[in-house]
Amino acid sequence: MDVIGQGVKEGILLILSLDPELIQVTLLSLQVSLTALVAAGLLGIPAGTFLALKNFTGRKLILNIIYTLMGLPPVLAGLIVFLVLSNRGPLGEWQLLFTPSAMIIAQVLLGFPLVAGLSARAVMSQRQEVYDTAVMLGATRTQAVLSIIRESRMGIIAALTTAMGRLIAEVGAVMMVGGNIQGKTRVLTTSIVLETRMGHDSRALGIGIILLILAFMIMLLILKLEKRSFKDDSTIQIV
Amino acid sequence: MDVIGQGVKEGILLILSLDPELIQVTLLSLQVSLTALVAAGLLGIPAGTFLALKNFTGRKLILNIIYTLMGLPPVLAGLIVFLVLSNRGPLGEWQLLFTPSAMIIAQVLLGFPLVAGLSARAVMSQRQEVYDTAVMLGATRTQAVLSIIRESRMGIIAALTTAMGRLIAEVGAVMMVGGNIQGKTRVLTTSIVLETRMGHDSRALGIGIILLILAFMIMLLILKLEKRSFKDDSTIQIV
Amino acid sequence: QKEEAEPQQQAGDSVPTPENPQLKLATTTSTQDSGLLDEIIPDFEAKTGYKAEVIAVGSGAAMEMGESGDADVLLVHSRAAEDEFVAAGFGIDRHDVMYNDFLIIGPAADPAGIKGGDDAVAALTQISDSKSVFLSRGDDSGTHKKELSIWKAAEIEPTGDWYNSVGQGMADTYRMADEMQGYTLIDRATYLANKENYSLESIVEGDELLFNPYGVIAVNPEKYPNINYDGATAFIQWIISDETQALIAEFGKDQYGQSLFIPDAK
Amino acid sequence: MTVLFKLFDITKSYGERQVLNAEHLEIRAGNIHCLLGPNGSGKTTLLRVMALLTTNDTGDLEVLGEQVSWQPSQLLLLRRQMAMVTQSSFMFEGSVFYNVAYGLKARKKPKKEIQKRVQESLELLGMLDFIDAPARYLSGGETQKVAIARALAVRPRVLFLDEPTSNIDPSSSLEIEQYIKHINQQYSTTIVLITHNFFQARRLAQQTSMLWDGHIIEQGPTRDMFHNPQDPRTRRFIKGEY
Amino acid sequence: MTVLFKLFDITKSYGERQVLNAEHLEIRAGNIHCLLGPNGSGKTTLLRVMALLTTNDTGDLEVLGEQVSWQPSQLLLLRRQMAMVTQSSFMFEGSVFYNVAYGLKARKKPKKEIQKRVQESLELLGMLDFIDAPARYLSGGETQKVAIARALAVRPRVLFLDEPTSNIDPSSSLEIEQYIKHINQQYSTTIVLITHNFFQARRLAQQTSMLWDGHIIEQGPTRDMFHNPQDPRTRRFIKGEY
Ligand SMILES: Nc1ncnc2c1ncn2[C@@H]1O[C@H](COP(=O)(O)OP(=O)(O)OP(=O)(O)O)[C@@H](O)[C@H]1O
Ligand SMILES: Nc1ncnc2c1ncn2[C@@H]1O[C@H](COP(=O)(O)OP(=O)(O)OP(=O)(O)O)[C@@H](O)[C@H]1O
Ligand SMILES: [Mg+2]
Ligand SMILES: [Mg+2]
Repeated sequence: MDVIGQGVKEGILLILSLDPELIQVTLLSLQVSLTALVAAGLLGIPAGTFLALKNFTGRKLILNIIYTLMGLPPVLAGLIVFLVLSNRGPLGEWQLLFTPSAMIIAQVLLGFPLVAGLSARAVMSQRQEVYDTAVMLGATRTQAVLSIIRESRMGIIAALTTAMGRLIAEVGAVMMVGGNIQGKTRVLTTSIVLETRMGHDSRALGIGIILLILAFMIMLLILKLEKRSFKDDSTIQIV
Repeated sequence: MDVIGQGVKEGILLILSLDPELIQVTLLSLQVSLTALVAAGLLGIPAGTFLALKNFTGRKLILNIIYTLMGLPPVLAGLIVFLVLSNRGPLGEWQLLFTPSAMIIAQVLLGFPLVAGLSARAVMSQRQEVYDTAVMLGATRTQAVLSIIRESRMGIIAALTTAMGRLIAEVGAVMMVGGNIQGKTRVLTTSIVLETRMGHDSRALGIGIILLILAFMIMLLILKLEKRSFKDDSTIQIV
Repeated sequence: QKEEAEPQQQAGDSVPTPENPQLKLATTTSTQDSGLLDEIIPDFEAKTGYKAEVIAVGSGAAMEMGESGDADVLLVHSRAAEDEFVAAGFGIDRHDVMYNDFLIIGPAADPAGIKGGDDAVAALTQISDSKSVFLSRGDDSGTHKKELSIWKAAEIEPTGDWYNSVGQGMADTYRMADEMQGYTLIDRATYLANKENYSLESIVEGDELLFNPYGVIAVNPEKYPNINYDGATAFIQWIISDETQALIAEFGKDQYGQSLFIPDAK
Repeated sequence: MTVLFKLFDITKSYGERQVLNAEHLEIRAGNIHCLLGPNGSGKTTLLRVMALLTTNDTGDLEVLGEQVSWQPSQLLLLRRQMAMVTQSSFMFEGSVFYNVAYGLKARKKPKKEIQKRVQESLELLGMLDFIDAPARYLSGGETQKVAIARALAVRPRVLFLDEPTSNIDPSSSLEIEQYIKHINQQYSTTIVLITHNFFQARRLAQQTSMLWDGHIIEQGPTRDMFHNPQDPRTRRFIKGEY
Repeated sequence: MTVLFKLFDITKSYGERQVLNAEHLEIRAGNIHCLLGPNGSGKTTLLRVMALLTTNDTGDLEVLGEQVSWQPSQLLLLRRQMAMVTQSSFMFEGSVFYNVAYGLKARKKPKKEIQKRVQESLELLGMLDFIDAPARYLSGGETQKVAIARALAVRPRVLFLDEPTSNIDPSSSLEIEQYIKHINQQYSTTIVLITHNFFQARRLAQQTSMLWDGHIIEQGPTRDMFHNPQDPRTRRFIKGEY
């Protein structure tokens, strides 16, 4: 059990040491996951909104598939991207395998269903009056839909923080398509796996703590951005 | 690329073969993830609701920590549970390591923050009038809070489907605390990893497809249960 | 694998029923990924009545599990660390079980020009000199330690863009090497099990430096009361028995035309 | 006559702004008591304080003979004797039946009785045809009628009505007024009514309090208030519609 | 006089139930046209069809001289000439300013002009003090006033008012009526008004249509309708309040 205490200590020491390799690994983690998050957000929020609002045959099915893909196993996502980007795969010429780009692609594949599915649910819980009020004030369809998204912010921010958590913590896919190459595609999560495999539990915990601190900071950033646009932060009062 | 086609084929063959080992692995996957999901739901929905509704110092901090823990890396969760359940750990006597119970514990650790965080957000987007109407009709506090949860169903179902997806697809934690023991703790995701390690890509894909079908069915079940209680399924009409 | 489901029936009532039939075996991924354990464990269970729970991790992690008492018996390949483990009192009854060997594999084009050699040190030196892509397990595993010892013998500190430390298991590293068309050090079992899928070829083999002995160790029951020492002993006795050794010698012959492991229990 | 609500120096502020400062108010049992006042004068806030939905910042509050302690058990006990129709009625997701049955279910009434009372209440409001309709699709007036039925179904001792007929057509409105009078006389239900309809106030209320900027500037029997208002602000306010 | 809305045999059903069946209705430019009728008679539905918020099931709809094609571009063009105050006003999350500026921002007006017009509109409704308040915390009447200001800010050619003063106190109500009259006369804004307040209808509307169960059972000049209703149902309905 003292391994945990030692892990916390090791984490602090690791941070203080400013180990250049660790810094590089951390920055790569950030770069990969944030890029994937932004991409998943830019694709997922509109897609989710579209699916929530547009009536067409097959809509239900697509929604259910998206919900299901929220449970896409990272290894499977990794395997699929691997096969596509492999030398023998259709996009083999791009030579993306074992690069950060491949990791980003795999993570977008994982993050997109999360953002789209959760955004769809958030938008679906809105009422008709939002749209009506917007268009009657002269909003274009796009403006009105943006207003619906704005009113759904609670759920959409939840979608983003959830996806952020998933991506920054994810290892199966980045391991497979990134390859955990030291100095090139090694990120925090793959480092943790490597350290546990080597039996360095406290170091693994230490890196894990760094990762959680990072996740915490990104989360605060997202919430800060939210608060800057939405000052009202009231919740139900239980009297 | 034909590996993917072959994977689909293999998946179908695997299902048709009714291989007793695969059935056992599938049932264990179901058992572990569903038990963990139910536990995470039973703990997470009340916890999230509490955090959304109760004002106390430290509430914001706890919420932020929960949001952060949505990004708990499975390997890290696995490592922590491993250390706690290890012979040297505080609960070593229970002899739970490498059993399905250990896997469930680790998955609850992963699922709880997801359910709690997303439920909290869903509840926070509700208005005061829900509570007021409920208590003025004579509801006890508990009944009123249950009504708030009921009105938040869109977000709470989203929380459950998200957690379900996460848990059924998760491999890092179950691998570490379960040990992927054949006939005892091997589940679908750890099988996928093992198959890819043995170079059986198409078999890995096949198992992945089984897993996705499973996730799809659970998801339909959750949505069906939702629909049984909430017939109204209207969304905004875009005219 | 069919017999495995019904060992009791097969052996009739001659199967002993041990007090604590659950035996945790921590081993390296290579014994599992090669299929060896799947092949021979049913025999163990049928003969002794124990149920072997195989946990496949790296040698390092396996010994870590032994140290914390989370496994009862270890089947690993990391000779120096094994001796240390025994010396520290964590393990007892260490026995040699078998060995396999490593090869250096690489692309058919062979940019380092080392094909057909049997001198591992020279081969790595040339790979380094030609800056050909090389993949290292980089995970403190037995294979990784073996690789480092060869670099040491060659008096080279491998660094640079061509040297990729991937921190993954053998099969994953093989897969990556194939994609990157690089060289890597691999154990014969993993190589043979996967070579159908990939294009890399055997480049260097047969150097004595490349031999890889496996040992079996019981975890010291004095450290933790709940260690299944009886089971560990049964396992050790079984695996070094002549019949099992013969089984090991047979394993792989029908599929690959050669055995993957050479038994060497004394 | 028993006094059901006693308020002394009750204040309530949001941020900097004090929106309520009720120096003295008593609501007597069995009365219909009307709260008048311009928009934003604090009528709804006052009602919410009396209904124990909002805590007051300062002052003494006595409800149904008890000093309010804000303990959940006390709140439940007191609230179970009240019901409210809010200014914009919130409907739970579900059918009209679900909504009207809500308070009865909360009180764990037997199924049969719930069925009976829901039907009765809806019948009275002329909304029985809508019993199975989804409550959220009702028209404005229909929603308000269901909200009234929902409050009546629990047979409260005190009924708070916050502009209960603002969206209801005049003839239904008159019927509802009849019914309010009826339960007031028959069951001596105490009623606190907010309305902007002076006719309604005069038809129903025995007592009236006039709010202005959070203060109760005048109160007394409704007749006197309308015939002979003391405060110039009241006079001007009442002239508005005349 | 130009006819801005022409409806022939417009029907609308929800499920089995036909809630609107308007055989013939014309709204003339520059008029204030009142829709009367009991709760659930289809007034709001009719308004929503005219405002192009709901498609009709059958019938011919001509709006501002154009046959409605329900093409987004046409809808935008037509709706940009209208504004609406709905029965229960929805406020966007944000300040009162954000809400009143919404329509102007959608029209990409310059910042200065937005500022000016928002202030003017709020001033008119006596809500300037609330410009920075969160819109969702307003009282019932205040919300309605902001909703009116928000609709006026875009200076519509047609203004739909669905019980716009139901929660507003009588004197503010009168002021707002004055203002409605004023923009009707000054800018010849056409106004379609739903109200349950017969006084208001008589004070404001030149034309009135009476709805009953989705049908328009009577229409004509407001005076005639109130003094000499033809349909017995209208007569009974109007008697309700008298
Ligand atoms: N949660 C809140 N935060 C800030 N201000 C509030 C809040 N609730 C109410 N107010 C303000 O308090 C004042 C009184 O509100 P209240 O709802 O009691 O008015 P009212 O008399 O019921 O008015 P109306 O006739 O318009 O319903 C209003 O000016 C309103 O803006
Ligand atoms: N989305 C809907 N689904 C089903 N029924 C609806 C829907 N919208 C309205 N209705 C029904 O249509 C009828 C007419 O509604 P509408 O809102 O037009 O009435 P209204 O004349 O405006 O009444 P009020 O005076 O109460 O506002 C009502 O009985 C209502 O229940
Ligand atoms: Mg009010
Ligand atoms: Mg209406």
